[in-house]
Amino acid sequence: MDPILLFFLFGLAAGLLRAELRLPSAIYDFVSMLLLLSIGLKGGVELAEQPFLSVLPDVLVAIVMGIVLPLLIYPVLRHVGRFKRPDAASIAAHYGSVSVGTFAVAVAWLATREIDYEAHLPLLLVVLEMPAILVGIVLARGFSAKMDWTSIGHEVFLGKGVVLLLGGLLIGWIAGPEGVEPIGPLFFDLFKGILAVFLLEMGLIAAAQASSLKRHGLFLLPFGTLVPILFGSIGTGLGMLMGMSTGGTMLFAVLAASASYIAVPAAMRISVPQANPTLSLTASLGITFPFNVLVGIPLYWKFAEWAHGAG
Amino acid sequence: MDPILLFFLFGLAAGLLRAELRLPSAIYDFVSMLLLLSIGLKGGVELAEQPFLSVLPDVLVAIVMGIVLPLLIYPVLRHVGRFKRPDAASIAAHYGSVSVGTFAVAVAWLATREIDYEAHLPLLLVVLEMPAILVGIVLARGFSAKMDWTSIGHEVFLGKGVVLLLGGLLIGWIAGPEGVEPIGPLFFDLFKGILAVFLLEMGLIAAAQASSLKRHGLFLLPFGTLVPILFGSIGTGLGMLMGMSTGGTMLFAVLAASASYIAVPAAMRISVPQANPTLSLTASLGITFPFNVLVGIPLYWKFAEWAHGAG
Amino acid sequence: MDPILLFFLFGLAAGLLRAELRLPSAIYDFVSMLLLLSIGLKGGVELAEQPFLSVLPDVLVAIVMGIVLPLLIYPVLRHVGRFKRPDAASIAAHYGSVSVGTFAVAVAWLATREIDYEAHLPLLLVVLEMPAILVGIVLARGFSAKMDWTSIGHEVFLGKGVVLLLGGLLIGWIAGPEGVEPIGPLFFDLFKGILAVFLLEMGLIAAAQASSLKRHGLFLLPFGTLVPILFGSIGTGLGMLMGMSTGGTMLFAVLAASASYIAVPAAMRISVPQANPTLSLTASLGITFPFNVLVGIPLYWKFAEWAHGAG
Amino acid sequence: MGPWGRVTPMNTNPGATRRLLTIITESVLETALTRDLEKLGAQGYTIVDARGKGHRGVREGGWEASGNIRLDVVCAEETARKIAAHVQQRYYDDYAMIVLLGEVEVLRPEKF
Amino acid sequence: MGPWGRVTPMNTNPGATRRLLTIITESVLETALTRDLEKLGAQGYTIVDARGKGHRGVREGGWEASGNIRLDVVCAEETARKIAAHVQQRYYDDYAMIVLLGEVEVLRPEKF
Amino acid sequence: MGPWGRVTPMNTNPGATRRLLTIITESVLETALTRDLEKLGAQGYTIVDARGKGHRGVREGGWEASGNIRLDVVCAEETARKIAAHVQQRYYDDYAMIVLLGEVEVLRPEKF
Ligand SMILES: Nc1ncnc2c1ncn2[C@@H]1O[C@H](COP(=O)(O)O)[C@@H](O)[C@H]1O
Ligand SMILES: Nc1ncnc2c1ncn2[C@@H]1O[C@H](COP(=O)(O)O)[C@@H](O)[C@H]1O
Ligand SMILES: Nc1ncnc2c1ncn2[C@@H]1O[C@H](COP(=O)(O)O)[C@@H](O)[C@H]1O
Ligand code: NA
Ligand code: NA
Ligand code: NA
Repeated sequence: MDPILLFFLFGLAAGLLRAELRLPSAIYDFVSMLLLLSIGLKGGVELAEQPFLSVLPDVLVAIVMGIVLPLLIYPVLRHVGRFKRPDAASIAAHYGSVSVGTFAVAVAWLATREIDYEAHLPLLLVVLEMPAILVGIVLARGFSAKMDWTSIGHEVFLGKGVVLLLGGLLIGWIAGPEGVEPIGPLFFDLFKGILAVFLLEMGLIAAAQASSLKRHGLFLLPFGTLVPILFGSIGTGLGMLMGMSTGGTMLFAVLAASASYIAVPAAMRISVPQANPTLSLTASLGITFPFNVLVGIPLYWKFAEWAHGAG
Repeated sequence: MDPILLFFLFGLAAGLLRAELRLPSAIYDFVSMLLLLSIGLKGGVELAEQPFLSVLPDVLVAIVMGIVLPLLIYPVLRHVGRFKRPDAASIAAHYGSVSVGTFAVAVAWLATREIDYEAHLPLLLVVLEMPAILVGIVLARGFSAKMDWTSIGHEVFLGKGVVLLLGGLLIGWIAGPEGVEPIGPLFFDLFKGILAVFLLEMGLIAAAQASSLKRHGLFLLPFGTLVPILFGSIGTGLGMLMGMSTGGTMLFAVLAASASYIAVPAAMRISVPQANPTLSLTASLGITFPFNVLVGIPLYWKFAEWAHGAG
Repeated sequence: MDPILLFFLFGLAAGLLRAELRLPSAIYDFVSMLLLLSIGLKGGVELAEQPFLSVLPDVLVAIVMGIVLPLLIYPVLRHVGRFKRPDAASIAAHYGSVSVGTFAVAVAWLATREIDYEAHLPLLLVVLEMPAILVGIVLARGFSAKMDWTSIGHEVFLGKGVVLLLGGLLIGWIAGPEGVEPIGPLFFDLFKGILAVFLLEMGLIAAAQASSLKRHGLFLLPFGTLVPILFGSIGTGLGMLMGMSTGGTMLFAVLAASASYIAVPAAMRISVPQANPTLSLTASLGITFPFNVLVGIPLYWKFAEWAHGAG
Repeated sequence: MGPWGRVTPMNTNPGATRRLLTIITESVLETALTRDLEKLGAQGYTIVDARGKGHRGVREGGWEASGNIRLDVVCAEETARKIAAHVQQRYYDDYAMIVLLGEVEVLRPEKF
Repeated sequence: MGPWGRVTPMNTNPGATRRLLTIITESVLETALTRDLEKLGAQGYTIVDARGKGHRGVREGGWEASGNIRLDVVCAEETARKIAAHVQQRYYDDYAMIVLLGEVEVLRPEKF
Repeated sequence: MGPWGRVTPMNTNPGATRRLLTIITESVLETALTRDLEKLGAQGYTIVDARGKGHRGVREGGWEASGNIRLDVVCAEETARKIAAHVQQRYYDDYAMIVLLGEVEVLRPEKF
């Protein structure tokens, strides 16, 4: 088993056993910042080597997917889950957006197996952070003139996650492969180690959702595992449609299947404050994140292989 | 002189000169967490390559040593040092347990000289963290039905030090040598650099004990230097008994000779609150830690060489 | 363009756009501590290889320069800038001292181009931190028996910057090239990556000066760009005088041209509290630092080339 | 000599008191709240990072979503009342938040 | 409009006051204390990391053993008294600790 | 039983109150201020890192020069007055600083 997953399980176990283990929040910030920059930089460097316009169609596909996915599950959340409107909207937004941590684990999974993927996937990661947030806001509040679009725009485009990914992308893109070499030891060589520390903390955080899982798990547990499988299939299909390689298809499925826990919670808290953040975090962090890193990633790889007729 | 020791001396000097130098506590936490994980991982990887049961006898020897050592010095502390019962018990527990920082310096010392040692020493390090704590509690409070064993167990087995070492060991053990390779740049390549930063902070902390050293030094100074030498000899003898290599014997002597300043202080503070923490920290951090890293480690190496008839 | 400069521009842009990006202060502390130690260590290692006394004349030149530079601009600040006495004195002290961040960027610039420089430049960096502080204090308060020289001395010699640089120098000097090898992965291999993170934060900090720039920019903008050019020429001349190589001359020009934002602000705040720190920080951080890293460094290289008749 | 205090009033403004409004709430509100404070006439504020527990559960402070802040504002009765009314109406139902109101004497009351 | 205050009492619960109990002590007690608080009926608490100096010497806050916390509890007189009695009896002799008791007006007093 | 409180006074020292002096100022003053406090007779102090805004602008707390501290001292009226007078005279004009004075009841009043 990949040691970075072991770090996640270790954090989970330590958290459930209530061990005296806590990462200082400054370190959590630093570690997640390094991950976001690393993914951005790596993507930017790769992007530098291909014509910019060629990726536009895929960006459009991603945007459309980011709008459609939350709309697909919103009715389920309302009518099957019987959630109040803001809660359903917020959870839908979380699942329509993406999880950088899951993406990072998938990238590491592919790297271990030396499997290539399309250079613009990190760009699609950034792009996918955003549309679902807007959809979530509209689902919760309807279109209304009273909305404070400036501050919503601020939340959507200037959140930590988007800014660091985008900054990394731009820097990597401008500097190119040789340019980033001197900063490689920090951003590339340490990537998996940093990811391990991050996953240790994610395990601790996921464990902290245990009590709310008990309360809300009856619906959220099946929801949080079936939706990723469904979205993973949709992502696989769209990956094929865009003509991606097996590795790229799998990563796009991961994007579809993963649920946000950085950008969307912050944006929803500000723009849809009536939504109970415990519900969406329990689902995305307590269920879907563990499911994806432990079960989903190999599964979506199988999906991609089947789709490419290699399975 | 090894640069990591220079970092310790630098911290010590800066602290004594009251320079404006302070490591943020979040960084101290991060750095010590990385050290604990590194030591655990390295140990786990090595353990993976040998039959598990073969180390059991040595684990038993370590447990017995962890029980006997504090019992040896408790009477001295009571009758020569004239300490109150809880203080004597607490200091005895500190010296019966181990110092991860000292162990790390010794490991680095051996690595510089390319000297091998038995794979299970990090496991013995974890094991040795614990028995002395229990002995200390019983020495301070006697056996009593009123003791809150749940919370004592929590302190002993779920403290930060034990959990991180154990987690690292398990991850290394499961992942094996190739498994941990991708996280090696963070946990192995940076080990000595991280240790240097840690020792800088340890120097600053040791310097902060200077004033209490003045007050309590008359007894603690000889105590804090002679006990490590005595315990180092005992550790050397036991190392021979277990049939360890010269490197392994020296590391076991270091375990015996070192005094805890992470796990035991926290556990004693909770379980033997009447003990004055200044006394034990002055001894273990202000005297024994500097003594061991500067004088003890080469000395215990000499011990091990003599014992192996090579000196 | 060098990616570390892109990190600076990225931070600047994120700050000006008011993105939700903030480096925890513990991380800023850690990162700047690593930079200071790295520069010190590297310098110390190089120094170890040359006779100590041979650098004394250059140290004297640096001290004289550190005294003369602030005296040169003080009248300008008083009579052209119409600043109050403490403000003029404080700004003069900032510009007479040096910026470690700028020095680090220049060192990285030279390293990218594989250009050598004299081993004792980091020593001159430490030396130059100090005299301007004393000059600033005397300019602000005159010589007076009432001055608390102990605490001034503490500020000057025991500030974080000086202590870490000096500590690094000493450790590098004692340990020598092989000695520091094991800690190289942290202090040398990660240097540029750490510098990138540092510059990202510097960009954010520089952006935070924007509003005061609007208020005080009319004088500070020309001042903060012309003074570095003037001082850079003086540094170039002195570099030639000391018989330095082109790389060394350029670095000495950088020392002359750069303005402090770590040691001097702290010292001035304590010793010349009447000075408004906003003015000096706006100048040194908001104007001169960006100017130097983006425009100045290549310019001073041109200066050095001209001076060596190679331009 | 004695600058102020209940017993010996301050030499310039004898025993000037102000309200000390303390808001403990989710970190995510920091930007919005400080903007509001300025609009409502607070002359300043002080923030420290915190963690805690209340009716909305434990807030550990380990990562973005779970941190609290403690925000203190020293201001006139009038302003305190306005701020309290505003946060109660705008945030109280949807966010983990408590609001406390104390009384303090201040040095240089013209600042508040 | 005016929600509360000494002069204009709060519309629902006019000028409801509660005790503000502040405990400054060693970080190592955090888990034990918060467990105690719950048992003794506190509805919540807020913690910030601190450093300081007192009769048990300087506590720098640089590493595990030397950090302080500042723990604030808003509660009824009765509860405050119970908590204070408990910590005094259980911890006061063995730990660096001070306990302060103030008075605050609260918004939504039913929460405390 | 009931150790203290306004209603039920503490068993040993009934309702002993002390002044709670709060200084919010630039981090750079920490060393100087704590030295001063000792000279002026404070038995202890507590410090937390803070950020904020006031007449001298925003102090973000992101790096050395821009951090605030919040310093609390529990002491007798007399001492509080001396400290307040000292900081007002020595620091108030040149540094970002506010000084507040409250009143608290204390457990074990002999400590302060
Ligand atoms: N009774 C209380 N005493 C002190 N702090 C409290 C109390 N209740 C709540 N808090 C703080 O206020 C935050 C929000 O409270 P709540 O909205 O009740 O969840 C909590 O996370 C605590 O930090
Ligand atoms: N007079 C005081 N004013 C403010 N804080 C204090 C005071 N005395 C003690 N403290 C705080 O309480 C902690 C424990 O106090 P002590 O038990 O007296 O050592 C100290 O480390 C300080 O943080
Ligand atoms: N009205 C206020 N309420 C709360 N804190 C304040 C207030 N005014 C100033 N402060 C704090 O005191 C610091 C210094 O204030 P000033 O000297 O007014 O800039 C600020 O950075 C704030 O942290
Ligand atoms: Na998704
Ligand atoms: Na030992
Ligand atoms: Na200069």
